[in-house]
Amino acid sequence: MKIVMAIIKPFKLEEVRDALTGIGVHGLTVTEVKGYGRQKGHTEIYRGAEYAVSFLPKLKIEVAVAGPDVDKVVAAIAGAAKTGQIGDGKIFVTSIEHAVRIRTGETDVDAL
Amino acid sequence: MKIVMAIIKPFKLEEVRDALTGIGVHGLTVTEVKGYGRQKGHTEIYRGAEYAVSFLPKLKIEVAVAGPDVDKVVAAIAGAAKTGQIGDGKIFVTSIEHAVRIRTGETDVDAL
Amino acid sequence: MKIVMAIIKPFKLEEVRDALTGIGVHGLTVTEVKGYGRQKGHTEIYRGAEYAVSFLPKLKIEVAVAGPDVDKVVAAIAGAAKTGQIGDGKIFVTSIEHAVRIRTGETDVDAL
Amino acid sequence: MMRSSLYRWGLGALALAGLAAAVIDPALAQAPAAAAPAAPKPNAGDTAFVLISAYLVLLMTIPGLALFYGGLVRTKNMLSVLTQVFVIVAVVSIIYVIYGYSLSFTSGGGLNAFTGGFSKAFLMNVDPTKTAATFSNGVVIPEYAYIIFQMTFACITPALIVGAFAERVKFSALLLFVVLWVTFIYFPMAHMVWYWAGPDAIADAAKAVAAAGSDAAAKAAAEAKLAEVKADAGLLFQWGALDFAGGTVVHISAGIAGLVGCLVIGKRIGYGKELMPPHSLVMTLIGAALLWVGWFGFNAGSNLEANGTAALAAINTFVATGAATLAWLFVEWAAKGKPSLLGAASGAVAGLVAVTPAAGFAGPMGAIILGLVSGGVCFIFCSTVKNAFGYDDTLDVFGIHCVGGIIGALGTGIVVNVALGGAGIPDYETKPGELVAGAYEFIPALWAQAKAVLFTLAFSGIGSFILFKIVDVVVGLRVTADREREGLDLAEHGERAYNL
Amino acid sequence: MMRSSLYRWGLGALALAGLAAAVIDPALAQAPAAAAPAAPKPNAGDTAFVLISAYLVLLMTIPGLALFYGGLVRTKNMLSVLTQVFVIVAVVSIIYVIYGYSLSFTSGGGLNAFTGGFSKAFLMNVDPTKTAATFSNGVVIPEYAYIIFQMTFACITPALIVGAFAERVKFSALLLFVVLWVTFIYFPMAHMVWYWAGPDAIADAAKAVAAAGSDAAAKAAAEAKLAEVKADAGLLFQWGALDFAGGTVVHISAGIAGLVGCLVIGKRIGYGKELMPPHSLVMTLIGAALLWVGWFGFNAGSNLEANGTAALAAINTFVATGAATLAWLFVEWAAKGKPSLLGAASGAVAGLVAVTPAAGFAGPMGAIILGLVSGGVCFIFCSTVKNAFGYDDTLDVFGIHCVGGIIGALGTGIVVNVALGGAGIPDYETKPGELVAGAYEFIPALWAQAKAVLFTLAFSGIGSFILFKIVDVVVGLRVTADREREGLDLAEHGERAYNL
Amino acid sequence: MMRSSLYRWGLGALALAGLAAAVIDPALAQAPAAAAPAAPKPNAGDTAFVLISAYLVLLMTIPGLALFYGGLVRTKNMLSVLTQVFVIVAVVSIIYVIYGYSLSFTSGGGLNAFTGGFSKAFLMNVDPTKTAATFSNGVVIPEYAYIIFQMTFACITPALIVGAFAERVKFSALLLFVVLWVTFIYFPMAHMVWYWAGPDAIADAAKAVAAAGSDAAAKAAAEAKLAEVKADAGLLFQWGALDFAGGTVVHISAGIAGLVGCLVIGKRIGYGKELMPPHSLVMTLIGAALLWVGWFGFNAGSNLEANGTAALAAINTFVATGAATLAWLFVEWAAKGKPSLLGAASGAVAGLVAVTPAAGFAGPMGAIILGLVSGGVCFIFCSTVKNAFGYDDTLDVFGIHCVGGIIGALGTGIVVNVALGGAGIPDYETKPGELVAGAYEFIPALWAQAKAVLFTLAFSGIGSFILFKIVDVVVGLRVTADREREGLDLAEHGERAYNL
Ligand SMILES: Nc1ncnc2c1ncn2[C@@H]1O[C@H](COP(=O)(O)OP(=O)(O)O)[C@@H](O)[C@H]1O
Ligand SMILES: Nc1ncnc2c1ncn2[C@@H]1O[C@H](COP(=O)(O)OP(=O)(O)O)[C@@H](O)[C@H]1O
Ligand SMILES: Nc1ncnc2c1ncn2[C@@H]1O[C@H](COP(=O)(O)OP(=O)(O)O)[C@@H](O)[C@H]1O
Repeated sequence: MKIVMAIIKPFKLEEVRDALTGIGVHGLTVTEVKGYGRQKGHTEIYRGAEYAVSFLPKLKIEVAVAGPDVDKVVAAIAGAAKTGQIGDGKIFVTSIEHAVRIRTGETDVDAL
Repeated sequence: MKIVMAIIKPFKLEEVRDALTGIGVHGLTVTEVKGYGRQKGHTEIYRGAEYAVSFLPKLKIEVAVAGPDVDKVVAAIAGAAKTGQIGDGKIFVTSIEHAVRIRTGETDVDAL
Repeated sequence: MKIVMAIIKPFKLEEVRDALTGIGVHGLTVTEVKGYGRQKGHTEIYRGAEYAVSFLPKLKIEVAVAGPDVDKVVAAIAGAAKTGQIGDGKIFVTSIEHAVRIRTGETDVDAL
Repeated sequence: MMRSSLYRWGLGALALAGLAAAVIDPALAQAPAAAAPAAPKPNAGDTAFVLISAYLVLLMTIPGLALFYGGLVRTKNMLSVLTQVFVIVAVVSIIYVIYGYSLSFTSGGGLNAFTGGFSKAFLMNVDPTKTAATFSNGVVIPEYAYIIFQMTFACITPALIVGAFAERVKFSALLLFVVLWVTFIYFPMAHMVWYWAGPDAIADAAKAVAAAGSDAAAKAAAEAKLAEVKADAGLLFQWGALDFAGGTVVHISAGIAGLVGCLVIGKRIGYGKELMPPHSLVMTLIGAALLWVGWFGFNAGSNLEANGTAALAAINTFVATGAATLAWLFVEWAAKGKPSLLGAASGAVAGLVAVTPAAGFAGPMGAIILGLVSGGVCFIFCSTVKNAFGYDDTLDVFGIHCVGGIIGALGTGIVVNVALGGAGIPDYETKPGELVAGAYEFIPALWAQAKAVLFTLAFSGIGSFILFKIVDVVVGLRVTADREREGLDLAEHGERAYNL
Repeated sequence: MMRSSLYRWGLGALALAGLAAAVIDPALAQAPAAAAPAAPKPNAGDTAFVLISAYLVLLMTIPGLALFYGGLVRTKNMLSVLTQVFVIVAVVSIIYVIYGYSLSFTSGGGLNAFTGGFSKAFLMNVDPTKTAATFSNGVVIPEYAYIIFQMTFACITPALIVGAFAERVKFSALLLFVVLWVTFIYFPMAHMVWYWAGPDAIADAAKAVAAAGSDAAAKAAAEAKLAEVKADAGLLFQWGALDFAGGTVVHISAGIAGLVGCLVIGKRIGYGKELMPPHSLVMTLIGAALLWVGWFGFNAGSNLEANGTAALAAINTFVATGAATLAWLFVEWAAKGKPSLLGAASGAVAGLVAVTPAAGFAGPMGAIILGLVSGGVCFIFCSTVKNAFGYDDTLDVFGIHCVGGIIGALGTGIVVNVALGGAGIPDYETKPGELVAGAYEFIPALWAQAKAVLFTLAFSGIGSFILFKIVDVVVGLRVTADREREGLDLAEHGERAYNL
Repeated sequence: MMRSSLYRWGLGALALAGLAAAVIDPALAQAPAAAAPAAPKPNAGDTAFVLISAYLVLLMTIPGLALFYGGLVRTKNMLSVLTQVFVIVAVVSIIYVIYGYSLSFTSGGGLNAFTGGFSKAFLMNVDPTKTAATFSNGVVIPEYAYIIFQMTFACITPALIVGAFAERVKFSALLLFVVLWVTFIYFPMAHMVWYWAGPDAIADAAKAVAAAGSDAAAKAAAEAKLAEVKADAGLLFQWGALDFAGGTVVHISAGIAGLVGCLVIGKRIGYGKELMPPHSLVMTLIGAALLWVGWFGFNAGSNLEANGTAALAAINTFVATGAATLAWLFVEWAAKGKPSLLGAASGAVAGLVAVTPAAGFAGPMGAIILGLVSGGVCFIFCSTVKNAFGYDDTLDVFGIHCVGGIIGALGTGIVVNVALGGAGIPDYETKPGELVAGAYEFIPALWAQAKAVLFTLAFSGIGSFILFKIVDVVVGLRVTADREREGLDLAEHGERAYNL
């Protein structure tokens, strides 16, 4: 099993969710995060005090999937989250060793 | 060493924390997240515009533990977070290769 | 490739970012989290109802780096985030198997 | 005129099908009691003052009270509290013009000690030229101005109650309860405390007594007439109970209803176990500040005239609040180690409550004492006493409004004393046409206040209990546990307060 | 005097270089029309009432309207809405004293049916001793009080429009549009509806007719004079259209301008696809409550005197709002399954809009009917009708202000009827010096209202269309797609609303 | 009477044990200076106006100023700012009735040029029938109304100061400082600028001079008496300095105290290094709007009568604010590239400050000029000048209140000129009983203003420095670094602002 973690632009959430549903993935967890990268931020000015804000709002999506599905999932996210402009984000894949569904106690692939 | 990451219902936090303290785990990190899964969301209506909201508030708990403790920890969380109703959440276990306590520079199991 | 995940004190963010930039790391993702650990919390009182609040605001930083850079990165974060007082936080390192830059489709080390 | 009022009545009936049609007996209709025939004209200054005071009472309700309460609940219940307060204002305003004003401020015939009648239902017989009495001889205001001012009191009082069982009450149940409560508790209370014949009627009767001179028969007749005029008043008014702006009618009656309500409905899930900190003390502060500002309308406006006594009532309102703020703050600082914003704000409201019945009767130093006492005592009630008894009065409606109201009602009997800097108990008979301070005796004055307090506790306490039980049977008072967990905003109203 | 007003004029010109210099023809300058020579003195009560009413109208605009609107947009556009409303107030206040008041409330000579002139530009010829007429014979207020009251109306009206194209309009374009719109739409509308010679001028002329007695020539002359005095009024006033506080001038004219604006500027990116829930219904509730409170200034203040009619207008404002709140709430509850806070708040505003033209003309039961109708109908417009047509009127300026305004304007023609409890159409001629209710005939009364509605829809609709097109050509109405995505707060103002 | 006031005094003493007992010399007690014996009666309109103006000043303080300031600090310090402002109001209100009013507005005997005495301590000798003078001959208001109005000024002024050292001051230190500051700086300043014998006293003395006719001795006596009456005034009043509503007393004195305070207490940790953006510009906007609305109470209310001059003051307040809003907005737009909400709101406050001393003296065009100048100059101070000097005046108390106050105070000396559309310098002597505009000479007028500005800067600047040092020694001005990092809300008050 793997966890696919993606950093995306906030307004792409619905499209990514739909893409995942389209390939049969029906669970995911989303976190509001701030990203720092190549995409340039903006300047805010408050009564003469200027702040260069370089952290931009992003969403982090985490999807646990069975090993074999991982490429399909990565491709689905990458496709749906892409605008082609700087700051589109990243996808990272990690292994998970164990999974449990709290409600039923089912484990591993059954738990997803 | 492992990281146990659990997605739980928000009002279960205190119980999970107590269960962990009960088995000697005294550190954890909590993130507010939104979950999408089998649990159905709700509808919001604002002046005739209806929104089907499928992302529900959840908490993500991350606990780093020494390898041997992992089953105990998973069991403790699963026990405390369970209501038996849909949406109780998941637990995922990942390996970590290295840990550091910033204050002292202690590493690995000493750092937890 | 690795993900370095660090829990730090919120007001240390700018210093950590500068330290990372100093060693050539130009991307990271930040999440607001609440930490529970040795650092004691505080008491809040609202009209006679006393609440012992043990979760403290922290920031979680995630940086994906190429395998060889990992020690440099851990050292940089540990150095910049340190105050020497309890609650400074932890650093955890995990492996990632795969990385993608959504905008270009570049993968793995090129994607970072 | 007859035709027009028939049309009018028809229009109202049309709008509110069926309601009240049976209860209104046109035979009861009578010339407006409040206005004398060839009477004095309203002064634009007094009219402006009363109207703007009414606006201020609305301001203290929405957004004032709504925010004060709303900031203290958890995020997931914020909108439910706001909606409750807002819709209560809407509902009660309509009821008030249909029959509330009439029940409160007309003669109730045989039941006059307890309630008014229906002679001004649908505001029949009121028009822009009609006037209402004030507390000075020869000074009147437009009756519409009096109505809107009193209407705002009827709107805020039931809204105070919702704080006691916030975060778990069903919206439909609350609406039903409020309709019943204003009808059977509030309007009668207002009548019992505030309905009277007015200064000019008393002065006229008293002058007739004086004019009767040595003619025994004439004198007896005149004296009988005077007695009759004085008896044309609500029960508590006849007892001589003083309540300048609503200590009994508003605060004690709402406060005890709240206590009864939270006992009947039960504690919130997780009460005492889960953290339930206020979700936004900023909103609570805004609310407290608007309560303070708006309360000038409430207290000084209750003078019905813009004169030196209104200004006294305003100053008293200011300094009692200041004193209670400091009392709560410093007692808390001493007892708990830190002076809190919520403490300061709660103290302010406690002071406002306590000075309400005394506003135009006390002197500024008396008002300060009332504030100091209520700030300290209410703090003890909301922390120690409430915890000891373990009831879940979510927003301390009892600990602040009922306790503060009792302190104020009893204290009024003391600080009204001219010897203590008070304004004295008004006497309209001794020098007819002039308002002078009557003789003051400590025991009778205090006893009149105590009787009024006890009566209000019993009347509103028992009455509210019955009404809560009825509502519980009819629609159920409480939401299900699931809906309570989810939060009333989503469960009851389908909305979320914040999408930041 | 001449020298001083020259200096004054010079000072103004200096401050606002160049503007208007050409258009002001000093020859037009004339004695203030509003004040009679050896005329009545203002009463402090009326003066206080009108001044405080003006403050209340400002309160309903900032923070009231700003928050009501701001809470409904997404977080990223919050400050843009607040800034738009705040700066509109600033801009229009300056324009108003420069030429807005003069264009609205002086004689426009040959164009008098449509607009005023420049005789009071820079408030020339106004000083603290000058007075303005009210609606009662022999009652006046300081002209400065009248000016500030009317100024607040001019400030809020264009601010209403911004709701229609919130979240996408360019700030510079909006400012330019507002300057043009008040100049070419609002000031003429205000003149056409509210400019007249005043009660004393009519009474004097009517008395002269009566005094002329049997002398045919004198009578003819006096009658000609009376006709002339009556003709010294705006077009819609001459038609006999009733608009107590601005149903046509304010709400219909702003509402139709909003509809035109959102059609010209186009839908928001993602409209109908992305979730766009209100970011803070708490702010919307605060705004709605302050609108309710401030609207008393608007409606009762429009009576210009603190008397029984002002109190009637205040009560009407209260109960129409209560009724509309309940209507929207219950219709929504029935139709959608849940009663919402936003529904209650929207209903309240719909009721306030509908009662605006009727405030001093209806009786309380008539006001309740207006409220019930507007609460229900506006709900249908904002949900069903809007979705059916698919235009993106962000904050329902059309569905609430235009639709509610039309209901109110037409309804005024009905509920003004004395037989239905209304106050009647004022008649200053029949008994000169006394205000009596004139004869009422259904068809003419309704037709006068309908004509006024149609005229306003056409005038403001077409006029606004032209102005939007001009602004679009000059600076471009809409921000780029990127800036719209980023949010106007950062893109246009360089700030974020919250850093929690 | 004697007995009653003794009781009263006793009651006060009891409440506030020990305080002031020594300083009050009953021998000083005298008949209330402000009220003439068989004097004019207050008008309900004026009374209503002054009372409601007082409420408005409270509204502008809480929640107005509290939110304006609170929105600008970081989340972790939000409640500390709100608590400071709220509790300052409470503290000062109590001090004011104990000795503040007396020190400000009674004769100070030998020290009369600088301070009042204790003859009205505990509001002794004040009751609802007592009156206070206004600025018109023969017009009075209830003394209680005057007291509550002035009390609100005393409450807001020290609250302005807290902005300068927000986010680091210790709460206990602040309270102590405020008590000292109002006692030793504010009450004397109010006395020096606003204490005088009143129009009727001057008119009577002037009439006596006229009546003395050719009798040299009588004339000399009468003239001596007139001189004495005119000398019964505070120092700055005697200099002829004009300050309609508090440019020197309120804004310059608070502004310079703020600057001194932030220098004494030092910069915030991380100032200039860490990001410290405002945590909620929404709260700041609400605050700014309520300041604008409430300031009408401040400025127009200072006229003490509801007449044409009050209306003028209101209009001036409106347009100066509008002009300053635009000036800051456009200058910022030009200089920084974007027009910001915070800029608009800051400009509004700068305009309100600048028009304060001029409100009833300027004409509308003069007020616009004042607004334009202050909006522009204050922007430069808050951005460029402050950054250049590097002091950490957290919320720009100096840059807005002191700088704006100086612009207003000096500008008043110019725009008061009748030739420039101003209302002129009041002259009560030339035509006794009538208020006429006196002769205007540029240099003396401006010099009187400049002297007042310099005196205020020195008096409040040096005095505040001494008081800050005393407080620092006694309790320590600043929290520890750890507590500052944690935030004052948790560290000092044990609460968090938001739990969303
Ligand atoms: N090395 C990294 N580790 C973790 N997150 C990263 C890293 N680099 C970038 N990110 C995340 O990806 C987001 C997008 O990166 P950025 O460099 O701005 O553009 P792009 O995705 O087009 O390369 C950043 O805002 C940040 O949240
Ligand atoms: N495949 C997944 N990957 C990541 N998170 C998931 C996944 N499936 C579910 N979740 C998380 O678990 C939560 C509960 O899942 P859900 O399917 O609603 O109920 P249950 O836990 O009873 O199976 C979701 O809200 C989501 O946060
Ligand atoms: N076992 C753990 N797993 C995950 N996070 C932890 C763990 N222990 C501590 N943390 C995080 O590290 C933070 C600091 O830990 P704490 O014990 O307070 O101090 P220190 O870092 O000095 O050891 C905590 O607030 C929590 O967020």
